[in-house]
Amino acid sequence: MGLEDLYREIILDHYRSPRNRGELESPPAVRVEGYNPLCGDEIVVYLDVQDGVVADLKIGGQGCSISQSSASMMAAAVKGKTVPEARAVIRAFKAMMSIHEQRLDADGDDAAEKAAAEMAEVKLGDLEALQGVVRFPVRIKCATLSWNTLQQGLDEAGAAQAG
Amino acid sequence: MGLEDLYREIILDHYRSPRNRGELESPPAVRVEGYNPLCGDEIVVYLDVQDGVVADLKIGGQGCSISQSSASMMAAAVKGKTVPEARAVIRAFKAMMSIHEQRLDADGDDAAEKAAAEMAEVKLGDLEALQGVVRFPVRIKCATLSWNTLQQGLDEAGAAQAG
Amino acid sequence: MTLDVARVQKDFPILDRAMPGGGRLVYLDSAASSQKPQSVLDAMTRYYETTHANVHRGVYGIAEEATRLMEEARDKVGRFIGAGPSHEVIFAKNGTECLNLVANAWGRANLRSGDAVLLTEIEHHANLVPWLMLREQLGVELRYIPLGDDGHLDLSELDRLVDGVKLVAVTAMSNVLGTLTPVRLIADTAHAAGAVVVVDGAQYAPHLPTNVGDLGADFFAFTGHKLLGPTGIGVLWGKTELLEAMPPFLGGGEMIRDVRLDGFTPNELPWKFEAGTPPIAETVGLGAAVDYLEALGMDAVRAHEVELTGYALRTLAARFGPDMTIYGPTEPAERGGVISFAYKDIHPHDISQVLDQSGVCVRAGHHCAKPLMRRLGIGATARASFYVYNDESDVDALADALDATSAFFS
Amino acid sequence: MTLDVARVQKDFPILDRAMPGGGRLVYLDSAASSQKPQSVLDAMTRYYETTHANVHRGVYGIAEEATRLMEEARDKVGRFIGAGPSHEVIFAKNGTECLNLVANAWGRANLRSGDAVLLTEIEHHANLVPWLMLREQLGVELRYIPLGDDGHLDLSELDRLVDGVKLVAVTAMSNVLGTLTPVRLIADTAHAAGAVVVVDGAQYAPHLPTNVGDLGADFFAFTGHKLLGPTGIGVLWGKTELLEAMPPFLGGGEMIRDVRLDGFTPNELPWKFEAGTPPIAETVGLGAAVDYLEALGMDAVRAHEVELTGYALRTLAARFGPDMTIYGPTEPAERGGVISFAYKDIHPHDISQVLDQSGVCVRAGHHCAKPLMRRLGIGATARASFYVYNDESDVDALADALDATSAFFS
Ligand SMILES: Cc1ncc(COP(=O)(O)O)c(C=O)c1O
Ligand SMILES: Cc1ncc(COP(=O)(O)O)c(C=O)c1O
Repeated sequence: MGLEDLYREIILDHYRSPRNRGELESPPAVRVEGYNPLCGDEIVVYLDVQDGVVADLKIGGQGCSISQSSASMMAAAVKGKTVPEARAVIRAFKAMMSIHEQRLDADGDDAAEKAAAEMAEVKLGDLEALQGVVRFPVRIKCATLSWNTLQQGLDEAGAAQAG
Repeated sequence: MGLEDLYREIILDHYRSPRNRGELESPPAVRVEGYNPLCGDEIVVYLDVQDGVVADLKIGGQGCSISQSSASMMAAAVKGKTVPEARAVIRAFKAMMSIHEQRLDADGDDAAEKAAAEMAEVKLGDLEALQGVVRFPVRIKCATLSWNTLQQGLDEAGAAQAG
Repeated sequence: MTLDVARVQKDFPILDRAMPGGGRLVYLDSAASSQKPQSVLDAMTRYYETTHANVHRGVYGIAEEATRLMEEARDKVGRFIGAGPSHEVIFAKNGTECLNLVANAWGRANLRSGDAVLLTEIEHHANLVPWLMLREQLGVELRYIPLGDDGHLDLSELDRLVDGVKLVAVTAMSNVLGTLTPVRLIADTAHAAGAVVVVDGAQYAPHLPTNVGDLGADFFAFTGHKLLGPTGIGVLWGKTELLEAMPPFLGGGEMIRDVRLDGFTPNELPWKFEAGTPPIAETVGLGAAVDYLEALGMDAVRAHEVELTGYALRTLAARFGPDMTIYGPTEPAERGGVISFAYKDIHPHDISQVLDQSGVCVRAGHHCAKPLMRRLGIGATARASFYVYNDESDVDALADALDATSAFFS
Repeated sequence: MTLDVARVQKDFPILDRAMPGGGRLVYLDSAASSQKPQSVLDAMTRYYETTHANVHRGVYGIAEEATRLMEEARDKVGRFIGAGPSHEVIFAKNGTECLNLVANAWGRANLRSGDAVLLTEIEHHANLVPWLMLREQLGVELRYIPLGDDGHLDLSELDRLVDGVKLVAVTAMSNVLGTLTPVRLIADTAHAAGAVVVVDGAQYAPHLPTNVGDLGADFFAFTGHKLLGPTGIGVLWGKTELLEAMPPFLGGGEMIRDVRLDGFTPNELPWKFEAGTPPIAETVGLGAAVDYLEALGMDAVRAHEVELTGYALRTLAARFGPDMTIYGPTEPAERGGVISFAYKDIHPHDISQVLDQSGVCVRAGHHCAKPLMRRLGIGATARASFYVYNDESDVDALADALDATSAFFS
């Protein structure tokens, strides 16, 4: 289980040169904060949803190479996608990460099947570089932090639109 | 450490035929309850102090051979004594019992000396049969239950007189 | 599957210890605390010798491994009691803390002055005092399901008692009488009345196959040291919705998501209720205890205890007849392996003292159930209780030692 | 007396474990939790293999022996911190529970809405969240002694801050900066203002000779697992008058004198605050840990750590110069053996991950002190911390591994 499995080149690249860093004015953009209570990493996702499309998205906060590169790749992956498409990417990514975490759920087998099905739905592309994180369980929460935050952002954007 | 050290003949005798069992009307008598939280033993001491003398004293409640015989011997030992004399007997008895308990206090040496001095003050007579209890630490609280209750009773009787 | 007790006994090192009198240890106090098999001791020692580090926060290898061991233990314990997701399993220091957690966190959030809580007359102090404290602090009303003269709870007034109560807390098995209570029936009645159901499983989980769902519990508490596990570990299971809606109990590290100088945000389940460094080695030990019991099979454990309890009830009746009063239900199938008794007019304390001379360990006292003692009109009982390592020879040793006791005091 | 570290290392079995990379374990995370010497593990195993029974209630031999072992541990622990009577020593599950006990039992009895409590900016969450919870529940006002830029508390406004406060709670040593706080000075000022003083000694008691009287504490809390002891045990010392005047905290067995269906009477000290079956084996283990430390001599322990910390500060400065920022006081004599640092722009999490490849264990994160992190303007630090089994070769291993980390990320 070498470090190279964790720190793939593309991850280090996104860490060194994060994409879509910055802020959006909020409102109109939705601003959501995420914390990793274990290590103190903080992510801020600024989300501009227009006509059901993720029109713009910026990332703030600070954290380790895994959380930062995951956020950067996430931004690249969902920007311009429709909300349902973005949600499908989130599901697929979290399914990839859950292959280890599901141990914590009682229904391990069901969960594994469900995860496989959700991953099949979407092409994760570059994001697959983060698959190695699964072998370092403590770091999974680093990788999923921005995704959980985005999910919350989409919920809030939906609620804002509905309300 | 045989059982004979604990259950001396005189103890079993007081257990089988307890002295001064009963109740006194309260008021005028002082009525005090004592519990041993560990085993559930309960002692009720009825105390009639007149002109600084323990004019009468009765014992109620239920408990094991050690607590009952100790109460019975106590009653015999202090009835008719002046309050200061009764307090001296209490001190001497508790000193005899504390030879084990003092371990719990930080200043073990001082306590041992103090205990020896207090025991020298008074002749305990029959009560010395209870000395064997010291080797059975869990039972010490059985032996001291009635004495602590009596002490509280003397305090209350004193307060009632003063007030 | 039946229990091979002779083989089981070999797994418990303490049973080999030399006794002052030269005899063997006849340990009949498992209702107070059980002994531990070698595998539990080994799991803890191995943990300390190879893996110890603080959990949940460390990135490095042994910290990750320690975290994994602890969370695996949580999974195991959850499966053992038929729990759903593992985040419903909360570790505390003992069963008592678990019940205090519910009384405090659920109670303070949901109970107001005048609200009623229903308990029973046979509860252990651990399931009484936390509610008595709420009575003092919040002014809640406490009601009690009474004990019938047959050693079972008297449910004749249950509908009236449950009417309007917000919470029902009941033991699944009495630590004094051995009585198995009709938890499911009480839970269904309580739920129909809109109440939340807390089950004290301290005596139940170690001895019977346990499924929190089948019992109808909303909360279920038990303690490791009575279940072949180490001291210093208790388990609270609770339903996700209830746990999520509760405020935290103790505050500190692990249980927070964020802390500012003017406030804090709690962590997610289960950590929200696990403040500070948890009893890590103890969870590992408890996991090994659960493994051990599952290898024996909880059905076999229960069957063995029913059989042994039957033997004990018969033997004691045959040998001591009217000289002995045994409290609790008379049918072994309706009770656990806990036998509280009175013998002649010898005080339980004295019985226990004299039995000790023969290496026979029984408990004497109120067994942390003073209201039950008052209900029975006694101050104390002597209590012999069984577990997987006890057999008929232990019952015989008890009976022989009781003869000696009687001889001593007559 | 100086520490023979090579001999000490032989007492810690985990230091012999095989590491994945083939190297040795370089454990630099004792501020999170210390490793355990063989004598502590043996004491607990021996306890379980020969003596286990529930304490305080049993008449029979092994129960009496278990009680004696536990109460002896209480005496030892009391002497170790210079306490007076042993009934002032209360066992809990960890340091966090101890601080919650004070906040709850003392706090609820003595604090009202608007009353002020003084803390510091450098507290561990264990000494923050319980007070933040009281703020929410009772409406108390929290004030904070700020951190100066020299890594010490800034006491320039102490007189103003302390004015009118009811309680001051302060750590004796920061788990992030290593800062030794002027506890006595703060305590004297607090007492002059009529406040009660709570000292969080979790990082202090394991590393410096401790005397609660000299510190001026009214309450002193620490935790076993950082002091060579097992998990699952914490210690609260408090003054008799204060403890007696407090209501109980958790309710259940052991902590009562009597229980009725309509109320209860608490037990005497220390049991009043020890509800349920205590962590028995853990107290025995903690007693053995105290024996081990006293055999080394706490003066020698402290001297060794000052020396090693000095070596570390010099080595890291010499090898990494401006690439490394070390937080906290610069003088080894003014701090404990805890070195929090930033290195280049590599995130602490990544540092810890890469160091792990060389068997070097350091912690990364906010160390349960988020307000302090915000004060320092950072999210996390990497932290190396020392104890009796560490020596200069561990510092060198850390420095070498940091070189490798830098190479990896550049
Ligand atoms: C029925 C019952 N409930 C609760 C408890 C409390 O368990 P603990 O002492 O481990 O907190 C006990 C055992 O003492 C018990 O028998
Ligand atoms: C300064 C300080 N206080 C309190 C604690 C809490 O100790 P525990 O986690 O054992 O409850 C710790 C350690 O985590 C600490 O470093």
